Amino acid sequence: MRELTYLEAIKEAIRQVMKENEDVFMLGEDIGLYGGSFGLTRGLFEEFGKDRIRNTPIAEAALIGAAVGSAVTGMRPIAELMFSDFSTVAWDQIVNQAAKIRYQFGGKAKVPMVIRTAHGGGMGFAAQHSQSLEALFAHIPGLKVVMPSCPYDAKGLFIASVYDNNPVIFLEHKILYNNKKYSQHVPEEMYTIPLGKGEVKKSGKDLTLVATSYMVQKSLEVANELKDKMQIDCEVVDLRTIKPLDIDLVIESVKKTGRLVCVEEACSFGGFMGEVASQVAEFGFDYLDAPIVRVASKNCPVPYSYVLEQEMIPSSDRIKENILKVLGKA
Amino acid sequence: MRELTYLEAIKEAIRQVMKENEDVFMLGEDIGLYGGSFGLTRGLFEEFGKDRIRNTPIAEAALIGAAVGSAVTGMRPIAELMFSDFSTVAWDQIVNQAAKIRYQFGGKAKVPMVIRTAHGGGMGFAAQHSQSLEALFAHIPGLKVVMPSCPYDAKGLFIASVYDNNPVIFLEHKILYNNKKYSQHVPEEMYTIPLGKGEVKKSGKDLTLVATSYMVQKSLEVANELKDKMQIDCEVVDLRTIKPLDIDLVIESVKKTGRLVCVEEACSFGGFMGEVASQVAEFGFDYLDAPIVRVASKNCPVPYSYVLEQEMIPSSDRIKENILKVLGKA
Amino acid sequence: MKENNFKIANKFEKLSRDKKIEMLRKMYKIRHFEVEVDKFVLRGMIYGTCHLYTGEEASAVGAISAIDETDYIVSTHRGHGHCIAKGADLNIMMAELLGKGNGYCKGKGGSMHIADLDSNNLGANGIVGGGLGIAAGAALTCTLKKNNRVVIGFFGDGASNEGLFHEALNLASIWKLPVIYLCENNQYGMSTSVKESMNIDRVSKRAASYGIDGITIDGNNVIEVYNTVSHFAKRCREGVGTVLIESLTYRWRGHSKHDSQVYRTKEEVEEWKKLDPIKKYKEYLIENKLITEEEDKEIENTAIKEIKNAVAFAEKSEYPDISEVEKDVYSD
Amino acid sequence: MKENNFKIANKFEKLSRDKKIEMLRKMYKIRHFEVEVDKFVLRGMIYGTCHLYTGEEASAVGAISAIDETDYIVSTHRGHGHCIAKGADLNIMMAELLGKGNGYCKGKGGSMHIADLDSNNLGANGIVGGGLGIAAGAALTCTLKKNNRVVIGFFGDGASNEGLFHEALNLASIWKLPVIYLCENNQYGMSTSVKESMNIDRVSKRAASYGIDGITIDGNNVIEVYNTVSHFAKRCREGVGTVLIESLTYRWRGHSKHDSQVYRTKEEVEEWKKLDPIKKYKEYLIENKLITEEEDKEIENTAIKEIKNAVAFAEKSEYPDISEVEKDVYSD
Ligand SMILES: Cc1ncc(C[n+]2csc(CCOP(=O)(O)OP(=O)(O)O)c2C)c(N)n1
Ligand SMILES: Cc1ncc(C[n+]2csc(CCOP(=O)(O)OP(=O)(O)O)c2C)c(N)n1
Ligand SMILES: [Mg+2]
Ligand SMILES: [Mg+2]
Repeated sequence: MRELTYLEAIKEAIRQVMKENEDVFMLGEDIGLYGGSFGLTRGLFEEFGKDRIRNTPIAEAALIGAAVGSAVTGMRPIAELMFSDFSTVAWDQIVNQAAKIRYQFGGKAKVPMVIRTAHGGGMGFAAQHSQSLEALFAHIPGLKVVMPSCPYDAKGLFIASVYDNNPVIFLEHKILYNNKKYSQHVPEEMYTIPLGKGEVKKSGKDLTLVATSYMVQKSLEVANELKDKMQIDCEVVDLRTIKPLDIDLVIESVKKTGRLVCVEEACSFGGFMGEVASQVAEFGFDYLDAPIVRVASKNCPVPYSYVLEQEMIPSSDRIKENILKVLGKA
Repeated sequence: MRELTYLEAIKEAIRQVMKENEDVFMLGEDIGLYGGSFGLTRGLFEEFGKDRIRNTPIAEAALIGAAVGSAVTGMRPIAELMFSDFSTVAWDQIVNQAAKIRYQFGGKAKVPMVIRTAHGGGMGFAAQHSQSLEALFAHIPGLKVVMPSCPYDAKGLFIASVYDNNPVIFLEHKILYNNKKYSQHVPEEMYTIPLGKGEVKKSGKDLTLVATSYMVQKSLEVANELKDKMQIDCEVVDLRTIKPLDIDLVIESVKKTGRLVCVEEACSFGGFMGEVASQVAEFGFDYLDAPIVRVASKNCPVPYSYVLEQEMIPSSDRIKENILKVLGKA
Repeated sequence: MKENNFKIANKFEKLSRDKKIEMLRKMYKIRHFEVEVDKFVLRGMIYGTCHLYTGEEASAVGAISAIDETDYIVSTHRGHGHCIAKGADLNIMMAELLGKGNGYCKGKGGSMHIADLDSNNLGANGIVGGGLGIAAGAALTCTLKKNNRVVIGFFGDGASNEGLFHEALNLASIWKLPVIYLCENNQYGMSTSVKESMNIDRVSKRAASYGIDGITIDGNNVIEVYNTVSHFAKRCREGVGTVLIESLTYRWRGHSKHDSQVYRTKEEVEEWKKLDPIKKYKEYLIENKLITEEEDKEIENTAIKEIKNAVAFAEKSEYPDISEVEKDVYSD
Repeated sequence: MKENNFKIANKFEKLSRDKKIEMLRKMYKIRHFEVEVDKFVLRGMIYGTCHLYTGEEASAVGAISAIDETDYIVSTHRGHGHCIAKGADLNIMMAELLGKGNGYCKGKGGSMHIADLDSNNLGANGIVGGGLGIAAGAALTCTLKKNNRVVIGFFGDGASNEGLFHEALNLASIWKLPVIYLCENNQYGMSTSVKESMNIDRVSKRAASYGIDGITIDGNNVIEVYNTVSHFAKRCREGVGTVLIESLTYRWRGHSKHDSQVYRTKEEVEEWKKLDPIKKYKEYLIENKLITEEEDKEIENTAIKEIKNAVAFAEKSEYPDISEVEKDVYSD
């Protein structure tokens, strides 16, 4: 069975939807001949030409605005923001335009567009190229927010995102792109994974680990290790999309395990897991046998130096310690 | 004793700091002769002149950028964003510049600036002029976020914000500006209220209501009514600043009451109270006798029509119902 | 007032009498629509805020008459005029302003967000300059779908200082998008005079940054606006691409609901009122024997009646049901 | 290559020999600094990314030599050259690039964020165009404090398409701020040629939007850069206000750490390398008998030695202690 990396899976999804549907096109910086900052669009320019793989000047607000305008008038644009940190430059177009147009026009417009962008740290890109800003997107009604953790999901979620009739923020973790360790069988045919459905990536009975994106992989590693070495059996829930949020899946799991540790890469303070934890504290309170613990990045901009960056971002050790603490074994 | 409105209190604070400190100046749209969109700066232009009350073109990114640049080089700018929704247009300058400069430069720069801006709904300004975006600001390390609920606090917090050596987002609720119902004795002399300290606005023993900004006023009204009519004694905690967050005060209160209802005007999903609730669910879990409940706006853009807007924003009734529910009396 | 050396044909001349009269009719509708909105404002019935278009009628009507129904417009916070000119139903507009459930946005948008997608009006915008990229995007659809349509992107003098103005015009220029950027220079962005907000005398000079045509016209002369937009719409359809038109005009009323107008003199306002675009056009039509004085009166009265009907319609319409509040956030 | 009709005095002529040689020295330092950084890149020792300034030395050195120590600069992601020209310590810079605790940012910033506030370098920026408003703000401080200082705001050709470029230049123009906007047009924004990203041939033409001076100069000619910046710095101090200088140059290396450079030809690169700014300046100095061939070699060798020392210093420096991670977020 063929295996694809995360990057290859997304690229295949783009190629397939673009072949299938004439209304789909891409726009972004250096996505043409250059093939995108992470090489993800390499070859697409040659395949689809400059009209459908549109290189833009460095002008994020206009490029997102153009995506919105083309979406409202019948296209299905895929806009690439090179780094999710640059969404800030186009923030009004995302938050006040793309997200609100449908509602403020009384439901009479549709804005089917995808903003795909590389996010997360761990590669030494420092404060302005490493953020995990999903909590900001998730708070805005009108947006959907997708955070695939593996190649299989990435492909299915991407195709679903393109065919969704709403603005979708598709957050791709740069650590996952080319790491063969996470390569996986990805079917060649097109398939979709519905937005708003999480998945139990590993079932277990002792404690629920809920995570997103790359942190799902880290959580799985820790869960497997704890199972092997300590007979602690964690369930790992991958939210896959954080908006809509599959809180039922989380509560279902907590019902079984009684314990919840939330793992995210964003800064802890005001991070998205606050929403997950609060919903569980409200709707799953009676199932909880222990405090809900969040493991997230430290509350600072992402530092450059490897040692500091590793200290900031949740490590396997940090996840492990917190699991043991919640289980009363620390 | 003289009483001031919220707007008058902030204006007095601006006048006093500007008199006291030459490095303080203001910049913003229509803040000159016109006196600002809400009339808050009326008279200041005449008093301090066009150099220190600087009218800008409609260019939020440049105006915030200019504030950052002047702050780093020794001034203490007060930048006005007419509506907090327009922060989106300057988002990069706030999130990637103001907030990160100090850290990414290894602590060698200071960015003492205040962004003051009108936020919140309830006045029919619809989707792009009514948002409560505090959760977005609060998630960004490097920013401080202040949300005064009354004239006395507004003045003291404002002066503290100007003298703080960090970028402070000062969120003024437009409903509070001119409503005489909330007028209050405000001392004429200058005083500061430290950023990061909440206050118990009404003490009580049955349940803790934690709130921010205008929702503190609503919570107080409900608490007083419940006390009078039903002998239910709620404690009302005003966070005053959400970053830094005085979580100790909240937990202290929950220790006493065992019950927590969080009230905020922002959209519920991904709102700031998720952070408060999660911290309590983690660090105050053992004190909790009931699920933590959040009362917040519905998850939609702010609608125009009065009936819809009132339905969206937490009403006294909604707060009351949730209190009763948590107390098992509903 | 034209300052550039464009050879612009008098396409207006060739219009049918009906079409010429229709333009007057629309101008009257806009004028009297705002009269009634203003009354609502005074009666405290406009929730939130709104921005009246009074005095600028020639700009919307001239420009929009010069494009087809299938063409798009992107409007601004001061959008009533554009909306009416593009063919919106007055009843439904007025209902929206009162926040009624049968309004254009089901009461969810209000004045700053009216959109009428059926007439290809992509909507007003509460963010100054917020629609400039959207206009480029709509034009991009026209290019990609090769449907020969064009877009007018309206914006104000104030908006021309926003970053997106620069980004959008640059994008439109390099992609030769069929979008006409039409700056309604009414001399002020809220309280700030163009003299104070930019260091040049003409917004149209900014065309130099994009290698596109830039032209300043008399925005109170509906014929000049019509001819200019016709000219550039044709060029857009021929693939020449974008243009920056600056239409000089004036807003007669304050910026929004509350405005003491300390920033300008009564005299200035009176001077501009003398250049009333409706009066100018009406006189032209009478002089050229296209209508009589009586016909003019009748056209105006019909407009007034229609607006009164719209007011009655709006007033008796129902507010939306509160169950509507969380609907329309997402599309299926 | 100058195309505008400015009367720019040859202030360079009047510089002392030392100062002239100092400029060469700085250019060599920049050149060889990047040589060593490149070696680190190849050895995989630069974490994240970095952007080499090789080939553009005349721009930073010419411009910064023309202002005073007390004057400010705002730099870009391609900031090593500006930083060295403004007088940064090479050891501390190199330590930062390796993420060491004694680097300029204590290892927290890296290449894209080096700032040296002691030399009034307000720092590099990872956001393209992100510093343009900051430059205006620093200039505003100069105006408000009446300290007679000026600011150079560096940015790239690509950055000139960002909205903030427009907003900041407009603001600087109406407030007559003492800021020199210096566009280092190295022909590409990452992979995108200026020909593709704008519809005009000269970034400097954009000055027309702000009613300010705009000038295009040979950015590989350090003397021309020096004289031009001197001229406009003086005018800034006289209160005339901002200017847009476009300095034509070329980056010899790929955009950042990984770049296969498919977007340009080897020939083009070779053509530009012939215009090596250091060679040009060195030859001028020799021709004018300011230095000999040997002195030139010695200057270069000294630079090389200093850089090698910096490398050694950086390599033996310690990584920051992990307890540092949450420090420096806030100031007391
Ligand atoms: C991004 C943004 N900044 C500021 C405002 C507040 N505001 C609304 S209209 C307006 C003036 C706009 O001026 P102009 O573009 O000339 O249009 P006009 O009102 O004159 O028609 C301002 C400042 C806003 N709505 N959006
Ligand atoms: C807002 C933003 N958009 C995109 C990028 C990615 N990026 C980094 S450098 C660069 C090219 C910049 O071009 P230019 O301004 O000409 O500077 P140069 O690299 O040529 O020196 C790009 C696109 C970024 N860092 N920030
Ligand atoms: Mg205007
Ligand atoms: Mg460049």
